Amino acid sequence: MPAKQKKDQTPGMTYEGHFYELARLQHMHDMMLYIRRFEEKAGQMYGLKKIGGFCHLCNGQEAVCVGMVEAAEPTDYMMTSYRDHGHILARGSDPTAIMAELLGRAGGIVGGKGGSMHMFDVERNFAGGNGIVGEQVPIGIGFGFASKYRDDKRVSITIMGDGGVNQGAVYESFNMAALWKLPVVFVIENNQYAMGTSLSRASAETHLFKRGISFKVPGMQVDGMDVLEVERKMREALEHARSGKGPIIVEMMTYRYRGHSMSDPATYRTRDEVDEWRSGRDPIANLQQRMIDAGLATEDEFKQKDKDIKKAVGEVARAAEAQPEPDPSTLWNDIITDEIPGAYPYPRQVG
Amino acid sequence: MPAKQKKDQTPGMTYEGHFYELARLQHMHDMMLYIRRFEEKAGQMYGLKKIGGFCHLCNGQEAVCVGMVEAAEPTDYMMTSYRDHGHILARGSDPTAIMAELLGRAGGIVGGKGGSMHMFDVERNFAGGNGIVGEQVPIGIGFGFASKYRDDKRVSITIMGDGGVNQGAVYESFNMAALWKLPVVFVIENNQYAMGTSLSRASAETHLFKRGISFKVPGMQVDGMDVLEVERKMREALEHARSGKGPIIVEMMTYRYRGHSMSDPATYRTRDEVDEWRSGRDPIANLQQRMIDAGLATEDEFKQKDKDIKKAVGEVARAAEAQPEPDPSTLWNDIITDEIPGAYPYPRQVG
Amino acid sequence: MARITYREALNQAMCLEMERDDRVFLMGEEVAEYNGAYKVSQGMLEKFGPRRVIDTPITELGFAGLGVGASMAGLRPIIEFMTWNFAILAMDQIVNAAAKMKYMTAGQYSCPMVFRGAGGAAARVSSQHSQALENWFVNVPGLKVVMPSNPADAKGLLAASIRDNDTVIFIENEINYGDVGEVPEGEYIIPLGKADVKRVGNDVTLVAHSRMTGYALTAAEELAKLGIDAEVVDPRTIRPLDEATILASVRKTNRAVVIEEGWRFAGIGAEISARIMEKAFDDLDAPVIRVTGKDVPMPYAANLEKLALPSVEEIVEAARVVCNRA
Amino acid sequence: MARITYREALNQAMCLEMERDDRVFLMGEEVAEYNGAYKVSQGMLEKFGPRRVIDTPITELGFAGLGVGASMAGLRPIIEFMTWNFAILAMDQIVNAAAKMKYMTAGQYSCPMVFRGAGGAAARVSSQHSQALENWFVNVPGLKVVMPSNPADAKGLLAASIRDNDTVIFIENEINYGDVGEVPEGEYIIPLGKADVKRVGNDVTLVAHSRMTGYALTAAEELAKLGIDAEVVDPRTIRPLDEATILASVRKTNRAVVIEEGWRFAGIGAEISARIMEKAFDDLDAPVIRVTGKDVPMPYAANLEKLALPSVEEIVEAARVVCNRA
Ligand SMILES: Cc1ncc(C[n+]2csc(CCOP(=O)(O)OP(=O)(O)O)c2C)c(N)n1
Ligand SMILES: Cc1ncc(C[n+]2csc(CCOP(=O)(O)OP(=O)(O)O)c2C)c(N)n1
Ligand SMILES: [Mg+2]
Ligand SMILES: [Mg+2]
Repeated sequence: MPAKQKKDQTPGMTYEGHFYELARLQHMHDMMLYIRRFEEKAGQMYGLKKIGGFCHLCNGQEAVCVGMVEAAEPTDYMMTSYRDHGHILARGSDPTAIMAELLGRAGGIVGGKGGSMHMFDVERNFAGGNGIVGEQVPIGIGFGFASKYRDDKRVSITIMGDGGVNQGAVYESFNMAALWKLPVVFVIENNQYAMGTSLSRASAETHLFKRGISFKVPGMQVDGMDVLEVERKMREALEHARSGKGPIIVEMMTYRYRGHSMSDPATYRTRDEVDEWRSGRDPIANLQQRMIDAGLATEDEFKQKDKDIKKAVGEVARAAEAQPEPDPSTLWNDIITDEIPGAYPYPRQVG
Repeated sequence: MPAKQKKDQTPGMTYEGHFYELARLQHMHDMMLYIRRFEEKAGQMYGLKKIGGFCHLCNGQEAVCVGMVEAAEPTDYMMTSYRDHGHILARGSDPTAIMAELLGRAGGIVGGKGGSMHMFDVERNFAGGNGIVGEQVPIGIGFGFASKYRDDKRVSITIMGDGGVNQGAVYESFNMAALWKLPVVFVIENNQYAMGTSLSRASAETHLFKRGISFKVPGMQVDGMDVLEVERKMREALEHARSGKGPIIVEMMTYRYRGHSMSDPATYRTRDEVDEWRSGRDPIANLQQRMIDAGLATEDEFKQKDKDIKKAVGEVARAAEAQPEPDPSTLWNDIITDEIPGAYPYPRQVG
Repeated sequence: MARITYREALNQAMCLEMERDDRVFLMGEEVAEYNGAYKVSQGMLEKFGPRRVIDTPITELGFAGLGVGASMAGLRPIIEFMTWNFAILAMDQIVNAAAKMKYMTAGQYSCPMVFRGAGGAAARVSSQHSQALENWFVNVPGLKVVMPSNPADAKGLLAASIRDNDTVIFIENEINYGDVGEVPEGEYIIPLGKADVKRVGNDVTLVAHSRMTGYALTAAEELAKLGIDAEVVDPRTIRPLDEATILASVRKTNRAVVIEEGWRFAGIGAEISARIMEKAFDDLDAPVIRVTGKDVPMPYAANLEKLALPSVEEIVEAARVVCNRA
Repeated sequence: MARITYREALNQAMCLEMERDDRVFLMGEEVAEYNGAYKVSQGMLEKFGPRRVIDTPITELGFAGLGVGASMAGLRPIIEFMTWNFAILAMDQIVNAAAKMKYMTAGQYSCPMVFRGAGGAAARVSSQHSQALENWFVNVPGLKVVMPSNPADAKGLLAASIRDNDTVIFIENEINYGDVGEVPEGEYIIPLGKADVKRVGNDVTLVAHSRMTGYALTAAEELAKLGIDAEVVDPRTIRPLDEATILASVRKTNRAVVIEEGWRFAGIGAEISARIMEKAFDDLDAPVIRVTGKDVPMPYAANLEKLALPSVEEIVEAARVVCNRA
């Protein structure tokens, strides 16, 4: 349990032996709340058919996104699946560009080319946003390989789900990463379900942090609903990878409150189960309670903060919606870099 | 060490608590020796350019082939990689058809369509002979699935190499087999090399029987140079799988005396290393010594046997060589079963 | 006849075949408890139980291979890919194992099975979830490739595919799942390898499969207003191709437009276009024109996605060009 | 100029590029200690050390993906597939990741890398080891596909491919590895996307790539004896295709035969045949004919294998047919 404490006059609190400055706590809280409200807004816009295709929200999983980013260096690489809004927001990318992407607008973070599933931000070392389950895992070790090749101490944070962890490519990656001691932290967001399939219906070994044993990749299990635990354990994992000890697995125990995507009524779960996580273990409520207990904030302040954030998100949505659709000519951009004029199929031309 | 013994007057010997009748010992010995001589002959024919393409011999690994088959029921399914001559011979398929296949003749076991890498014998439940490393592993659990579906108690013996074991499909298969308790024995022929790559240069975890831990598939390690140990442990593994306990891994420690294929000079190994296995642990010499020690055979008898086998192999080779090439019309056979006359591309027609 | 959806028609075909043949089973991601990501297998778990309707982990290569092995052992798997995009991971089992097994074993083993699922461009799901992999499968001997364009065809062709003794690549269209049409009740089989003339006409032949058949029919109505009488031929089975029906149509109309949703370079359209010109060169009054998906990965934005796909207007325009009426 | 093998030419290109650019590395099965399964990387481990020449486990999907990630991070991977047959396992990383990355990220990331290895039919290795996967890759926007037919082209095109800022599918031919030819020494670059007229002629255009270029040249000699003067065009880069050079030749000869080793249905030959007829319909005196690999998996037996592959005789025969001299 967190205890109220001060150290060198800096306001903050100590948790499991680690001191968290107030400013950092506030940042983590605000970011989690921002993600929550942002995604709720996205959900609304989806309902209004302003967002199309698939749209996967991470409500309930915010502590994982925020705690991971908080522990990482900005130069560390990060990549995940299609459930990527929370991660890229946590990484500090422009929310308007993200919302614009969801809306398929010109100012979208990938120019309207990718939509919900394919968010990228090269400046923040966020490499997607990958729609094929498990595909980002070999790619992630590739970033780790580059880091080792250049000896620049960057770690590749390679994120997958409890469903994705069954893909064969994951084990090819575990093996190569362990064999070559690549600086990779494999994060498994275990939200207990892959679409409608519960963990135990898809995995013979349900303790996913053990999935590396057969490849000598160590693992740890983390309460993914507790942003401070995520931050702390992730820091340990990053240190392990950065120091040349090779890859490590971090299993984040978490839960998504909503269906798999917007079109999923999630009838495969009981209301009780959802409530247990939602009311008992909510990462935002938990951090708020701790901060209140530590005398670092009041309920009223959080209420005000929530209002501010909702307002900010509303403005982001309005600004994004005000953007035009991408210019039709961009259909033909960014397919290849070195175009060969006159060669067929012709760039920028039909038939 | 095997001890000379009799039981109920039946000649034979007891090894690790198991009694082996003389007739069975002779069969195992003769089959190993047959495979050795058959492959030597194949090697010669390859040198004479009568066999083309790739040709992978299993010299040194005969105990694995023979012990496995000896432990299995004839109805159990069995499939392996391209290094398949020993397995199919052990299974009892017609040597002339196998040699004819190597020579690309009409009477080849697959009509000259497959060659060395693709030996199949549906009557003996031998399902290849697969050229893509690891491909037979998901196929193997498919046979196990069919067995469970029909509840006919057949086990699928799914064989791979120490290189093949790194393929992602293997872990997808371990997981599904464990999840659904499919009757599969995964055999890993650990001959220490995948082409020129030694085990430790390709695998983070070099104890390959542990490769199932992350998927709750138990494993055991077996001296693959000892046909009696192979037989005994394989029997245990088959019993495990047959009784509904799910899959199990058997790692066979073995060694190939020759290069990976006929074109491989195998300079990546020291002569000492090869000699250590070849003279110290040869599976045929070992069984001979035991049988002699047990008073079940004499050196002269083995010499005579070797002469007989060489002669038999020579006759097989001659008979195979006497066969014609496949009829040109067979180029167009067996592509599909339900042909659609007139539809394009036309069956049996160019252009 | 009953008016049912394309999705229900597929469901009927599977249920009828599973009732008559215990060797048939359905396996894939979310096919059982979830009733299918696109609800094609609605109610099948309840009807046939977990022995025959099986949810898998997300391991396409693995369960495709499981299906190959099960078919070699005598079962009749229907392997569902949630969408064909994910089947890229399973190509090795489909192409190196299933397609070649009968040949490689000189007929000792074969793989009578159906790989099926949603193909083509879905709506607004971007480049990794919208592509036309049929262009790859049609290249491969040992496979049959079937792509129904309406509910009745969906039922009759899927039933035929399940009974067929070869490996069938059965590509449904996600956008078509909700389409309603008249579908014969009970057992209904459409033989594989037979094209269907969906509209009779005299001036130009439009060859189109899957979702594009509907586009071609709409284009034909537009063309009729311009006095151009288009014939619409739906190959239904792409491999092997009923070229006789296509060529007969072209010999009558002397002009052809080939339409496909996928990319043009070495696509199905290239084959059909080449084939028509090779075999009916002297009957043609103009070169064949292809209308295809643009040569770009599929973008997400609504306006770009629309531009990336073939349109009815483009078909009309192409038909006018080949008819010298542009 | 020096007379060296196709294999040595490839080796030179890689070595020269690795000397000038530290971002370039070579990764694949047996490329380092074994010096390459086909000895293309002979001596490279010794020259560049284990940091830059890396042996992998047998995990094609995994190390292809590793290459994709490394290229996104700014390196310049050369990923060797021992043969392209095994790349089927890696298709997802090539097609869903590498080919689409630049588009999907609106240019934020791209995958400048080369996937290379032996393609086409090798000798007597049966169906799983002898096939022409280029027919799949050429369909996909975002990829370039390069297939050299002789040692000089091998060197110049591979160097250009390594320098290229896009994902290049570089398909070598195993049978050609030992071919000897004149190759410029030192740095030598052949721009991608340019076809090469390998023989000038007036009566018929033979379009052929990779190993088939040699067949076409031999056929041209045979045809010369019959008084038919054939022009041989080698596209070298298949995607994108230098159609201008092909069309110019056809406009001169008015007749064409397209040759490819792979299967015909929706193959490269289908595209080139369709393209010629679409764009040069009125210049053609006869329909284009395709000579392709037979529509069968590759058999092992020597006589069957020979029948399965295109032959010089078939090319000669086809040229005579299009020239009305059969
Ligand atoms: C290769 C592949 N197979 C199937 C799908 C369809 N699909 C999308 S998400 C998903 C479930 C993934 O679950 P999990 O890995 O647990 O991630 P979560 O959605 O819970 O974050 C599936 C099956 C896909 N996108 N890619
Ligand atoms: C997917 C694939 N990749 C590469 C190859 C080329 N190859 C053939 S055998 C082999 C080595 C396999 O070693 P191992 O699994 O240990 O079996 P062994 O040859 O020792 O019996 C390789 C890399 C292949 N056939 N298939
Ligand atoms: Mg999940
Ligand atoms: Mg080995």
